[in-house]
Amino acid sequence: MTASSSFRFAAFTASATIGVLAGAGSYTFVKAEGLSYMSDDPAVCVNCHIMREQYDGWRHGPHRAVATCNDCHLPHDTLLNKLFVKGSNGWNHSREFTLQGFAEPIRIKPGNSQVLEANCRRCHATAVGDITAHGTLGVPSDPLQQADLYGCVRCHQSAGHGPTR
Amino acid sequence: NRNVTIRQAEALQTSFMVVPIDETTVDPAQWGKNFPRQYDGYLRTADKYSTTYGGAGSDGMPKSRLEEDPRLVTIFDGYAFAVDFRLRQGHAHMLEDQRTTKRVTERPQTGACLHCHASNTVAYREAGLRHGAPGALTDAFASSSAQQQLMKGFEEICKLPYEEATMLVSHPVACIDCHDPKTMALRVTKPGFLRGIDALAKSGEPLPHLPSIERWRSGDRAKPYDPNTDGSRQELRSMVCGQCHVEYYCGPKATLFFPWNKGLKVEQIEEYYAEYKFANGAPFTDWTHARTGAPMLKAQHPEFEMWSQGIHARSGVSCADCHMPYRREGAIKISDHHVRSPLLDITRSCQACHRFPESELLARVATIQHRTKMLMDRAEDALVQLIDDLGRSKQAGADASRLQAAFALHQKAQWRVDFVNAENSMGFHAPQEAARILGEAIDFARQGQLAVRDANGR
Amino acid sequence: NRNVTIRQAEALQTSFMVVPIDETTVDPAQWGKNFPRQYDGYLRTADKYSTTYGGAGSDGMPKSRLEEDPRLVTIFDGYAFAVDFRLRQGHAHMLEDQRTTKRVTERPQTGACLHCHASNTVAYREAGLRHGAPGALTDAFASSSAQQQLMKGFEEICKLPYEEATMLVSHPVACIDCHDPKTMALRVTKPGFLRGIDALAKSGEPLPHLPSIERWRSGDRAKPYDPNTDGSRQELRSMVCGQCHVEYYCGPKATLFFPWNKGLKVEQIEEYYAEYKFANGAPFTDWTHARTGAPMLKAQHPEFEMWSQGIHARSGVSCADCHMPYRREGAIKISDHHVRSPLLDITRSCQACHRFPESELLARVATIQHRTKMLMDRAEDALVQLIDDLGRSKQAGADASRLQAAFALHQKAQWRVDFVNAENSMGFHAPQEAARILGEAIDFARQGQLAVRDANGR
Ligand code: HEC
Ligand code: HEC
Ligand code: HEC
Ligand code: HEC
Ligand code: HEC
Ligand code: HEC
Ligand code: HEC
Ligand code: HEC
Ligand code: HEC
Ligand code: HEC
Ligand code: HEC
Ligand code: HEC
Ligand code: HEC
Ligand code: HEC
Ligand SMILES: [Ca+2]
Ligand SMILES: [Ca+2]
Repeated sequence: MTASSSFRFAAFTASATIGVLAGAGSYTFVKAEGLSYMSDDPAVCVNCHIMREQYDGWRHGPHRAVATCNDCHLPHDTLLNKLFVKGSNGWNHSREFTLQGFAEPIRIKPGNSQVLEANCRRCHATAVGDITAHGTLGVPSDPLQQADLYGCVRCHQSAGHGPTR
Repeated sequence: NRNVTIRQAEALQTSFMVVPIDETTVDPAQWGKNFPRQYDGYLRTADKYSTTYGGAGSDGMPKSRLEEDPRLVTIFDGYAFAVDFRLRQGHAHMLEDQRTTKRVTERPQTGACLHCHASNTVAYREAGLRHGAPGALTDAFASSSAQQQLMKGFEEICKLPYEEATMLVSHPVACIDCHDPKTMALRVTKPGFLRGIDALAKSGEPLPHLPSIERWRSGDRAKPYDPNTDGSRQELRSMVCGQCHVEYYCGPKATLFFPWNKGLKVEQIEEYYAEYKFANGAPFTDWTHARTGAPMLKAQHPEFEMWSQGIHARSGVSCADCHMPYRREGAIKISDHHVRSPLLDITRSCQACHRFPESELLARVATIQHRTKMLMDRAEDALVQLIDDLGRSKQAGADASRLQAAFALHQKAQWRVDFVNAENSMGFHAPQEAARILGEAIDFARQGQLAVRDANGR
Repeated sequence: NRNVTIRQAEALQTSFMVVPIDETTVDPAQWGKNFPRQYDGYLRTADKYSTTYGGAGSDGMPKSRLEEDPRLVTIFDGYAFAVDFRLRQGHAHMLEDQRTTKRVTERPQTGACLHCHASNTVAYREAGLRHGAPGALTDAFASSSAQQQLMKGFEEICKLPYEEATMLVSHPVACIDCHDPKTMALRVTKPGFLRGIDALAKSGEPLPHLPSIERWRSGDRAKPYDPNTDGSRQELRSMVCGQCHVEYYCGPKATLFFPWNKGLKVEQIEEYYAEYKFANGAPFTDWTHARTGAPMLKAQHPEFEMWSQGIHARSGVSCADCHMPYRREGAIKISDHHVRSPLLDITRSCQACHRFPESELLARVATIQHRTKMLMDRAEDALVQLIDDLGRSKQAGADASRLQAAFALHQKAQWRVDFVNAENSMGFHAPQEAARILGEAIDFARQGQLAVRDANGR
C-alpha cells in the first residue's frame, strides 16, 4: 500500500470510529442514510430527499443507463480510497443532514470534483486522449474554487444530471 | 501534483511522432504528419464564407469594407485605410492578403506588419542570431538566449522595409507560433504580446478574467509575469489569439507595441496614447485627417480587448472554446483547427454550454449584432456630419485655433466609432460595452458639431 | 418541470386549510392562516433597505429621486413628478406611499391610480355589481359574469376622484390578486394587464419569451388570448408582476391602459402614442414642458418591457425566479414572498443557475449597472442642456414655429432617458438594450441643440 493510501486508511478508520462514537450524528449515520453510502444503488442516495433533485436529474440525464452515482462520485483508483471517500462523504453529509447546516443550493466540493473528473476521464480516456495529452483540461474545475474554469464539467455540466437551467 | 499523475496515467497515445519536430520546424506540413487531424482543419482556413457580419464573401477577393460602407472613405480620409480596407478571411490567406493590399503596395510599410501575418518565431530568432544574440536556434524557447534572439530579431525586422522583411517568412501563422514542439502545450511567441501582457500585468487594472495575473500581482513580483509559465491552459486558449487580435501601433515612428499599460478599455488605451511621446518628443498620433486637419487615432481589431469586457471572458470562456470547438473524429475528440465564425457550427461552438436550439442561439447573436449595427450607423452618421462641418468651416477660412475643441472631439468620437467598427464580432464579444462606447461616440461627435457652430460665433 | 410538480405536491401536503378562503377573501391575514410561511414573507416586504441602486433607504421616508438627481426637476418641469418623486420600496408600503405622495395630495388624481397600488380584485367586482354587472361576487373569477363585474367596476372606479376611490380599498397587493383561492394557482386579475396583453397578442411583434402567445397566434384565434388559460405557469411567474411593473397611461383623458399594441420596445410604444388620439380628437401627450413648451411623454417603471428585451426572458427566467426565489423551510421549498432586490440573497436568487461565487455575481451586476449609470448621466446632461437652449431662445422670443424640429427631438430624447431612468434595475434587466436606448437619447438631445442653433439662423 502506498504512503498516501495508508494515510487514508488511518484517516478512514479514524472517521469511522468517530462515526460510531458520535451520538446523534452517528445515530443518523447508522440509522439509514449514512449506510446508504456503503451501497452502489442510486435509489439509496435518494434516501435523503435532499438528493432528490440530483437523482431525478440523473434519471433523465444521458448517463442513466451507463453510470450510477458512485461510478462518478467515488474514486476508482484503490478500494481503500473508495471506502475512505465513501466514509467521509457519508459522515459529512449525514452530519450536515442531521444538523441541517449546509448551504443551498448544494454544490460539489473541490475534493469531490477531482474525483468526478477522474471518473469522466477513466471512462472516456480514448475520447479525450488527444485533448488531455499535452496538459490537463484541468481539475479543479469548479468556479467556487476561485480557480480557472477548465475541466470536463465546464462544458458538460449537464452530463450527470441533465440541464440544470 | 495529482492532475499530472492522472494525465500521465490516462493520456492515451492517439497520435504518433512519425517525424521529429523541434524549434527549427516551421513548415506546418511537417507537424501535420504527426497530427494529421489538426493539420486538415488548419488547411481548411483557406475556405471562404459569409455570415451576416462575418467572413469576407464566398468567392474572389475579400469584400471591401469601403464599398460596403462608403462613410469609411470620409472617416479615414488621408490614411492608408481609405485606399484599401477589406473584410477579414481565414488564416491561410493572412500573408498573401497583406502582401497584396494597396495599403502595402501603394504605401511604404515596415517589417513590423509581419508580426501578425506570418509564422515568424524562427525568422525573428534567426535574425536575432545574425545580429549577435547569444545561443543557437535549437535552444529551448523559454531559455534566456532564445528570448534574446527573439526580441533582437523582432526589433531588427521591424526596421526593415516591408518588401525586404517579407522575404524572410514563408508561412501564415503556423503550429510553432502557438505550440511547444516537444509537448504540444500552448505557448505565446509574439514579442508584441509578450511585452503587452507584461505592461498589462504591471498596470493597476483589475483583470478578473485573467486570474493568473491577479495571482502574480499578489505575489512578490520578483520575476516579471510570464504567460508561458504563469498562465493557465485556459488563459492560453485565449492568449494565443491575443497575440494578434488586438489594437496596436505599427508604424515607422516606434517599434510595434500593444497600448495596454493602463488597461484594455477604450478610454484607458486613449489615455495611454494621450500621454505617449515618440522618440522625437512628438505627441502620439497615427495620422492627420485630410478633411479636418485633426490629429487621429486608428483602432485595429481589438477582439482581445473587447472579449475582455464581456461576460464570456469573466466566465472563463476562451476564444478557442467558440472558434476552435472540440469535434469528434472517429473515437476521439480534437480541437477544430478550422478557425472561423462559430455561427457556422453552433452545435459544437455554443450548444455544449447553451442548451437552446440552434435557431434560438442564432437569433440571440442576430439581436445583439443588429442593435450594435443600428447604433454604429447612428454614430458614423454623426461623425461624418462633424467631419463635413469641420471641413466646411476650414474652407470658409475659420482659423484653426478656434477649432481646437472641435478637433479634440473629432478624435475622441472617431476613436470610439472605429474601436467598435474595427472589432470583428459586431458587438457580440461584449454587447453592452460596445453600445456604451458608441453612445459616447455619438455624444462627442454631436458636441463637436456644436463646438464648430459656437466657434463660428453662431 | 419536475422539481416544480414536486414542490406543488409539497405545498399542498404541508399546508392545511384551517380557514376557508374564496373569491370574497381580501384580507391576506386570512390566507396567511392556511399558508403561514408565505404570509410571513409577504409581511416582511415592509422592511426597508438600500443597495447601490435598489431600495429606498433603511429608514424614514423613502429617498427622493429629485434630491438624488436635481436634473430631474428640470426634466419634469411642469409635471407632478417634479414635485415629489421617490425611490420605490416594498409592497407593504404601496398604498400608503400613494396616498401620501404630493403627486396625490397636491395634484388632482383619479381612481385609476389604485390599479397597481391596492388589492382591488374584489373592490372592482363589487363596484361592477353596484353598476349593474350580472352575477354575484362568489362567481368563479373566470366566469363571464365575474369578468363583466371586474371590467365595469374598473371603468367606474377610474372615473372617481382619488380621494373617493381610495376609500374602496384597504390592502396593498394581496394574495387574491395573484392566486386562485381554490387551487392557489397563479392568475392575473388586473384589467389593465388583461387588456394590454390582449393587444400585445394581436400585434405582429415576435415574442420568443412568451411562447404561449406565439402558440395562440398560430392557432385559429377564435377566442382572444387569455393568460389565465393559455399562459404557462412559467409565464405567469412574470405576468403577475407585469400587472403593475409596466409603462402606462393613467390620467383623466382616457381609461388607464398599457400601450402595447405595437410591441414592447421603447420606439414601438412611442409610435403607438404618436398615432393615439384622445376621445376629443387631441393627439396623445402627458403634459407640456414648462420651460420649453414641448409636448412630453412620461415613462413609468417599464420593468416588464425591459425584461422582455433581455437574455433572461429569452431563457425563460421569470421575475419570480430572481425576486421570489425558492427557499427551503424544513422539508419543503417555498417561494420567498419577501419580494425585494435579489442582491440581498444572491445564493438563492442567482446561484441556483450560476455556478459562480457571490462576489463575482455582485461584480457582474455592478459592472452592468455602472455602465448604464455613466451613460444615463451623459444622456441627462445632454437633455438638460437642450432644455436650457430651448428655454433661452423662447425667452429671447424666437417664434415657436421655427422650433418645431427641436421640440420633437426634445420629446424623443426625454422619452428615452426617462424610459431607462424610470426602469428600476439600472439596466440589469436588459443591459445592451438600455445602453442602446441611451445612445439614441444622446443623439436626439444633441441634434435638438443643433436644431435650436440652426433655427436661430446660427
Ligand atoms: C444522509 C443523507 C444523504 C444521503 C443518503 C446522501 N446524501 Fe449526498 N448530500 C447530503 C447533504 C445534506 C449534502 C449537502 C452537504 C454540503 O453541501 O455540505 C449532500 C451533498 C452531496 C454532494 C455535493 C457536496 C459534496 O460534498 O461534494 C454530492 C456529490 C453527494 N451528496 C453525493 C451523494 C451520493 C453519490 C449519494 C449516494 C451514494 C448521496 N449523496 C447520499 C445528504 C445525503
Ligand atoms: C455521469 C456522471 C454522474 C452521475 C452518474 C451522477 N452524477 Fe452527480 N454530478 C455529476 C456532475 C457532472 C455534477 C456537477 C459538477 C459540477 O458542475 O461541478 C454532479 C453534481 C452532483 C451533486 C452536487 C450538486 C451540484 O450541482 O454541484 C450531487 C448532490 C450529486 N451530483 C449527486 C448525485 C447522485 C445522488 C447521483 C445518483 C442518483 C449522481 N450524482 C450521479 C455527475 C454525475
Ligand atoms: C462509468 C463510466 C462513465 C463515467 C464515469 C462517465 N461516462 Fe460519459 N458516457 C459513458 C458511456 C458508456 C457513454 C455512452 C452513452 C450513450 O452513448 O448513450 C457516455 C456518454 C457521454 C457523453 C455523450 C452523451 C452526451 O451526454 O451527449 C458525454 C458528453 C459524456 N459521456 C461525458 C461525461 C462526463 C463529462 C463525465 C464526468 C462528469 C462522464 N461522461 C462520466 C460512460 C461514462
Ligand atoms: C470547451 C468545451 C469542452 C470541454 C472542456 C470538454 N468537452 Fe467534451 N465535448 C465538447 C463538444 C463541443 C463535444 C461535441 C463534439 C462533436 O460532437 O463533434 C464534446 C463531446 C464529448 C463526448 C462525446 C463524444 C461522442 O462520442 O459523442 C465525450 C464523451 C466528451 N466530450 C467527454 C469529455 C471529457 C471526459 C472532458 C474532460 C476531459 C471533456 N469532454 C471536456 C466540448 C467540451
Ligand atoms: C462565446 C463565444 C465567443 C468567444 C469566447 C469569442 N468569440 Fe469571436 N466571435 C463569436 C461570434 C458569435 C462571432 C460573430 C461571428 C459572425 O458574425 O459570423 C465572433 C466573431 C469573431 C471574429 C470575426 C469572425 C468572422 O467570421 O469574420 C473574430 C476575428 C473573432 N471573433 C475573434 C475572437 C477572439 C480573438 C476571441 C478571444 C479573444 C474571441 N473571438 C472570443 C464568438 C466568440
Ligand atoms: C499570427 C497572428 C494571428 C493569430 C495568432 C491568430 N489570428 Fe486570427 N487572424 C489573423 C489574421 C491576419 C486574420 C485575417 C486574415 C486575412 O483576412 O487575410 C485572422 C482571421 C481570423 C478570423 C476570421 C476568419 C474568417 O474566415 O473570416 C477568425 C475567426 C480568427 N482569426 C480567430 C482567431 C482565433 C480564435 C485565434 C486563436 C486560436 C487566432 N485567430 C489567432 C491573425 C492571427
Ligand atoms: C497586432 C497584429 C497585427 C499587426 C501588427 C498587423 N495586422 Fe493586419 N491584421 C491583423 C488581424 C488580427 C487581422 C484580421 C482582423 C481584421 O481584418 O480586422 C488583420 C487583417 C489584415 C488585412 C485584411 C483585412 C484588411 O484590413 O484589408 C490586411 C490587408 C492587413 N491586416 C494588413 C496589415 C498591414 C499592412 C499591417 C502593417 C501596417 C498589418 N496588417 C499589421 C493583425 C495585425
Ligand atoms: C492560432 C493558434 C494555433 C495554431 C496556429 C495551431 N494550433 Fe493547435 N491548438 C491550438 C489551441 C488553442 C488548441 C487547444 C489547446 C488546449 O486546449 O490546451 C490546440 C490544440 C492542438 C493539439 C492538441 C489536441 C487537440 O486537438 O486539442 C494538437 C495536437 C495541435 N493543436 C496540433 C496543431 C498543429 C499540427 C498545428 C499546425 C498545423 C497547429 N496545432 C496549429 C491553437 C493553435
Ligand atoms: C464554455 C462555455 C460557453 C460557450 C462555448 C459559449 N457560451 Fe455563451 N455563455 C456562457 C456563460 C457562462 C455565460 C454567462 C452567463 C451564465 O453564467 O450563464 C454566457 C452568456 C451568453 C450570452 C448572454 C451574455 C451576452 O453577452 O449577451 C449569450 C447571448 C451567449 N452566451 C451566446 C453564446 C453563443 C452564441 C455561443 C457560441 C458562439 C456561446 N455563447 C458559447 C458560456 C458559454
Ligand atoms: C435574472 C434575474 C432577474 C429577473 C429575471 C428580473 N429581475 Fe428585477 N432585478 C434584478 C436585479 C439584479 C435588480 C437590481 C437590484 C438592485 O439594484 O439592488 C433588479 C431590480 C428590480 C427592481 C428594483 C428593485 C429594488 O430593490 O428597488 C424591480 C422593481 C424589479 N427588478 C422588478 C422585476 C420585474 C417586474 C421582473 C420581471 C418582469 C424582473 N424584475 C425580472 C434581477 C432580476
Ligand atoms: C399590484 C401591483 C403590483 C404587483 C402585482 C407587483 N408589484 Fe412590485 N411594486 C408595486 C409597487 C406600487 C411598488 C412600490 C411600492 C412603494 O414604493 O411604495 C413595488 C415595488 C417592488 C419592488 C421594490 C422593492 C423594494 O423594497 O424596493 C420589487 C423588487 C418589486 N416590486 C417586484 C415585484 C415582483 C417580482 C412582482 C411579481 C412577483 C411584483 N413586484 C408584483 C406594485 C406591484
Ligand atoms: C400600471 C401600474 C401603476 C399605476 C397605474 C400607478 N402606479 Fe404608482 N407605482 C407602480 C409601480 C410598479 C411602482 C414601483 C416602481 C417605481 O417606483 O418606479 C410605483 C411607485 C409609486 C410611488 C412610489 C415611488 C414614487 O414614484 O414616488 C408612488 C408615490 C406612486 N407610484 C404613485 C402613483 C400615482 C399617484 C399614480 C396615479 C397617477 C400611480 N402611482 C399609478 C405602478 C403603478
Ligand atoms: C405579487 C404576486 C403574489 C402575491 C401578492 C402573493 N403571491 Fe403567492 N406566489 C406568487 C408566485 C409568483 C408564486 C410561485 C408560483 C409558482 O411557481 O407557480 C407563489 C406561490 C405561492 C404558493 C405555492 C407554494 C410556493 O411557495 O411556491 C402559496 C401557498 C402562496 N404563494 C401563498 C400566498 C399567500 C398566502 C399570499 C398572501 C399573503 C400570496 N401568496 C401572495 C406570487 C404572489
Ligand atoms: C433560472 C435561471 C437563472 C437565474 C435565477 C438567474 N440567471 Fe442569469 N442567466 C441565466 C441564463 C439562462 C442566461 C443566458 C446565458 C446562458 O444561456 O447561460 C443568464 C445570463 C446572465 C448574465 C449575462 C447576460 C446579461 O444580461 O448580461 C448575467 C450577468 C446574469 N445572468 C446574472 C444573473 C444574476 C446577477 C442573477 C440573480 C439576480 C441571475 N443571473 C439569475 C439564468 C439565470
Ligand atoms: Ca492602432
Ligand atoms: Ca406613461
